[in-house]
Amino acid sequence: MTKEMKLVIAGFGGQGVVVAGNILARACMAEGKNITGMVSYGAEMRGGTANSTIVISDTWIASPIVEKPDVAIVLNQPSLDKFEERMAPKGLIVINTSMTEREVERADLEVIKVNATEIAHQLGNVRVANIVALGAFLGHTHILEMSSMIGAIEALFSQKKPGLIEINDKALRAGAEVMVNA
Amino acid sequence: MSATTAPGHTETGKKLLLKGNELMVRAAIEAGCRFFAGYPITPQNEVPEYMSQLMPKVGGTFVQAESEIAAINMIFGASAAGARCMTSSSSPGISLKQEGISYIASAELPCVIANVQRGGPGLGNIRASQADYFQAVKGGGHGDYRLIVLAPASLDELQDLTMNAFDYADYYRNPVMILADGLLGQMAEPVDARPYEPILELPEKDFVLDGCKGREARVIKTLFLRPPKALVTHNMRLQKKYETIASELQLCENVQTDDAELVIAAYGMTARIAKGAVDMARQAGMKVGLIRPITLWPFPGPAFMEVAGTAKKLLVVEMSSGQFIEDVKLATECNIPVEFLGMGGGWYPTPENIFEKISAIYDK
Amino acid sequence: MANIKFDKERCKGCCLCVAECPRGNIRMSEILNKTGSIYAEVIDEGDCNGCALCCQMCPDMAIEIEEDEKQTCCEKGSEK
Amino acid sequence: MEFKKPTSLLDVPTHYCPGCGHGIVQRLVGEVIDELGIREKTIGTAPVGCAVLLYDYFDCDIIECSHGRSPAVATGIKRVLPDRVVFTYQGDGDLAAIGTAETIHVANRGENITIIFVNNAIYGMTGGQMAPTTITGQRTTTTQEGRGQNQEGPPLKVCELLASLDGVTYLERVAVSTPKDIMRAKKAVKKAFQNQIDEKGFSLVEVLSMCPTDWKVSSTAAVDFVNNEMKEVFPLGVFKDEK
Repeated sequence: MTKEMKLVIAGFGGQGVVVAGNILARACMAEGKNITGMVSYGAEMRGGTANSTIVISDTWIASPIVEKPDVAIVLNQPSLDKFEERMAPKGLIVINTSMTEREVERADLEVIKVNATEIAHQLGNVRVANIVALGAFLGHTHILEMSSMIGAIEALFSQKKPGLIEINDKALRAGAEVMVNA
Repeated sequence: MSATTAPGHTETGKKLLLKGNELMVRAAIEAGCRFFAGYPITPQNEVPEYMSQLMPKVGGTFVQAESEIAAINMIFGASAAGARCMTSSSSPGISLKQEGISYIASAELPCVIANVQRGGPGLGNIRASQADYFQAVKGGGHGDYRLIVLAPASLDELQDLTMNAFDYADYYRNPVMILADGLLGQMAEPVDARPYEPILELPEKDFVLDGCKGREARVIKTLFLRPPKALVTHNMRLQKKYETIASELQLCENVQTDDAELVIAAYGMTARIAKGAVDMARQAGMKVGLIRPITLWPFPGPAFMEVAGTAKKLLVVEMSSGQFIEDVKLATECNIPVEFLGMGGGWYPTPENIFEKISAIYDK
Repeated sequence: MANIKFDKERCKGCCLCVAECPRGNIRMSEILNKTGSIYAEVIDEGDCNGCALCCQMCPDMAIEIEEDEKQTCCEKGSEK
Repeated sequence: MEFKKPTSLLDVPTHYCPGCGHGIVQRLVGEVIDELGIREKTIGTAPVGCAVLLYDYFDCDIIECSHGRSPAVATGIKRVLPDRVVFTYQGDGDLAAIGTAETIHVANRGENITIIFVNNAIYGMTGGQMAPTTITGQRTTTTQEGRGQNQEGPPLKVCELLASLDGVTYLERVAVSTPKDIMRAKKAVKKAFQNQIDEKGFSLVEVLSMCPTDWKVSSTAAVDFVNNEMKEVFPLGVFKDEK
């Protein structure tokens, strides 16, 4: 892993970008990495683009702000439009092809395509598309152990929504599978 | 008053991943805060929200006040009644609280006030800002009073300073402001949850209004009409207290200032971001350091004077248009050139911005 | 007869007691007290029945009635 | 019968003008505190206005509040010390103008406190300007032609306003312009304190009172003004009494 990775997860409010960011941050924390996390919404609480930004580093982090992401996980078209141009050179972009209408235009970006919403639908809950996309990202980069992610999922859902642990686990693995098979 | 000052009862020893606003709540409750009144305003909304969840669990009181003005006055009452108490807001809300803060300062009641600053003037925006510096350290309300102003630069420090704030408030019988900003309030990073330990030997609260059973009736007031010099006497005593605080409580961090030719002066989150620029400059072979006041009032003047004696130049960076720089110039008595990188309210610098400025002025 | 006491130094001279006395038994002084005010005084102590309407009305608590064992309580006061 | 100054009041003359009703209202509060035996557990709030020096007259714990904020301060005290008796003593500017929000919300929260609201239809301390309760046609230094000529609106009726709030337990309007009214006022004040002791919730007693100085009339004419003019606009009576 590079010294510092600036990452954004973006989508419609309601697509679970905050939860995805939270799980990723907790998994990093479990592996002893330094992280900072922030969440920002559009002016409207629903329907706009929401994004969760995370800085992951092996050393201390100066700023939690992600202006030029190294990694973007975009779950819908407005987020692709917003973040593609802002990305750092040679960044990695994961796009949810189920909810985006065009190809990535920048030639320098590494692109991972995953039909996350369709996969989530097949698993039985479209709302886990966020975790499918996260799985695809991890299946490609291997920056974290799967067990750390699963631990984070369990920690997050065990108290209030234990019923969601299984489907999130499945979604994570399904996303990672896409990359293995790609 | 054991019911209102008993500390603790939050989980300690765990690694937490909380937003700054939430961590502040946890730290306050851990430190024995048992009364909170506030009003929602972005970007500090997590404070009242989390308070409303945690307070009932420790037998404390959470009140969502009808206004910022009411909230600060509820604090006035709760403090007079002996509780460790706190209110929080963001810039426009703090403006509304100024009246009450002035009264609390004059009445010498302990309390903690958090300002998670956003952009202004007016409604401004909801991003981070440091534009309430003057308001916090020079007194935004009427009269000659001082707040102890603490400026944390990380969540770890936010946890410590929130706990310490209650001790400073009780020890000096003075309101303490935690001057945070939207970035610090909204960001999350891992923090070891630590238990509260008092850092000062705290005095008896002999001012508390709890009914005059077995003692003379007490009065808490801020109007001094008689005799004619009563107010002067009161104010001179306050000033003497402020002098004591100024001599006892100056906190400052120096980062690589010993050999630095250029020293950045910044506080709060800006200082943290500037530290990234210091690293970049050092890697580029430039001798750059950072001086960061942790108490904005009292301002750590001697520490700045020392740096002014060794460095060639200062660079002030602030998320405002030139407020903090005035104290830097006063503290260094203009003995050293001071460059400036300011951001008008509501936007933040990056390590790259600051590095760029360093590169531009380093050899000039 | 009631044991009525006027504290002339507390009196500010508002005259409300004069207007209230059902027996017309209170008058204002012709000289001033230490605060420079005319003050209320009873005309005929023997004629006061202790109804305390003046006490009720006095904003300055300048009129008191001391317990008199011979006097039976007269809660409602006015009796003409 | 015996008539003595209450012991919960300090034995000192007040600074109020001749014929001012504050002295009567304070006496009633003092008598009630004596009779309920609560002096040592009572915390009062002093307002901004003529009654700001309340702590010079009451021999119990008092906190002086900024203008209009007494209900908020009282909330803070009462929530921290629920077994103490907390009362606010406020004038019409304090309670019904600058402190309107605090008044409405303390009532709506049903805070278990007692409010003594002295309505004399004018700003006394500042020299006779219009109050929110100044009656229509009344001349003040800021309504020289009489209230209502310049879009001041009609007087604010606090009891009627608060009666619509479900959080309120007890509201009564009384006066101190006749001995009979004063004795009735005492009963209301006592009930408002007893309600708090019994944890029944929010009680407010509005007291119509005289301000001869700023009304620019004699003390007796001031009494007539309350009896003939104010009672017309502000009818006496119980506006709410939740059991």
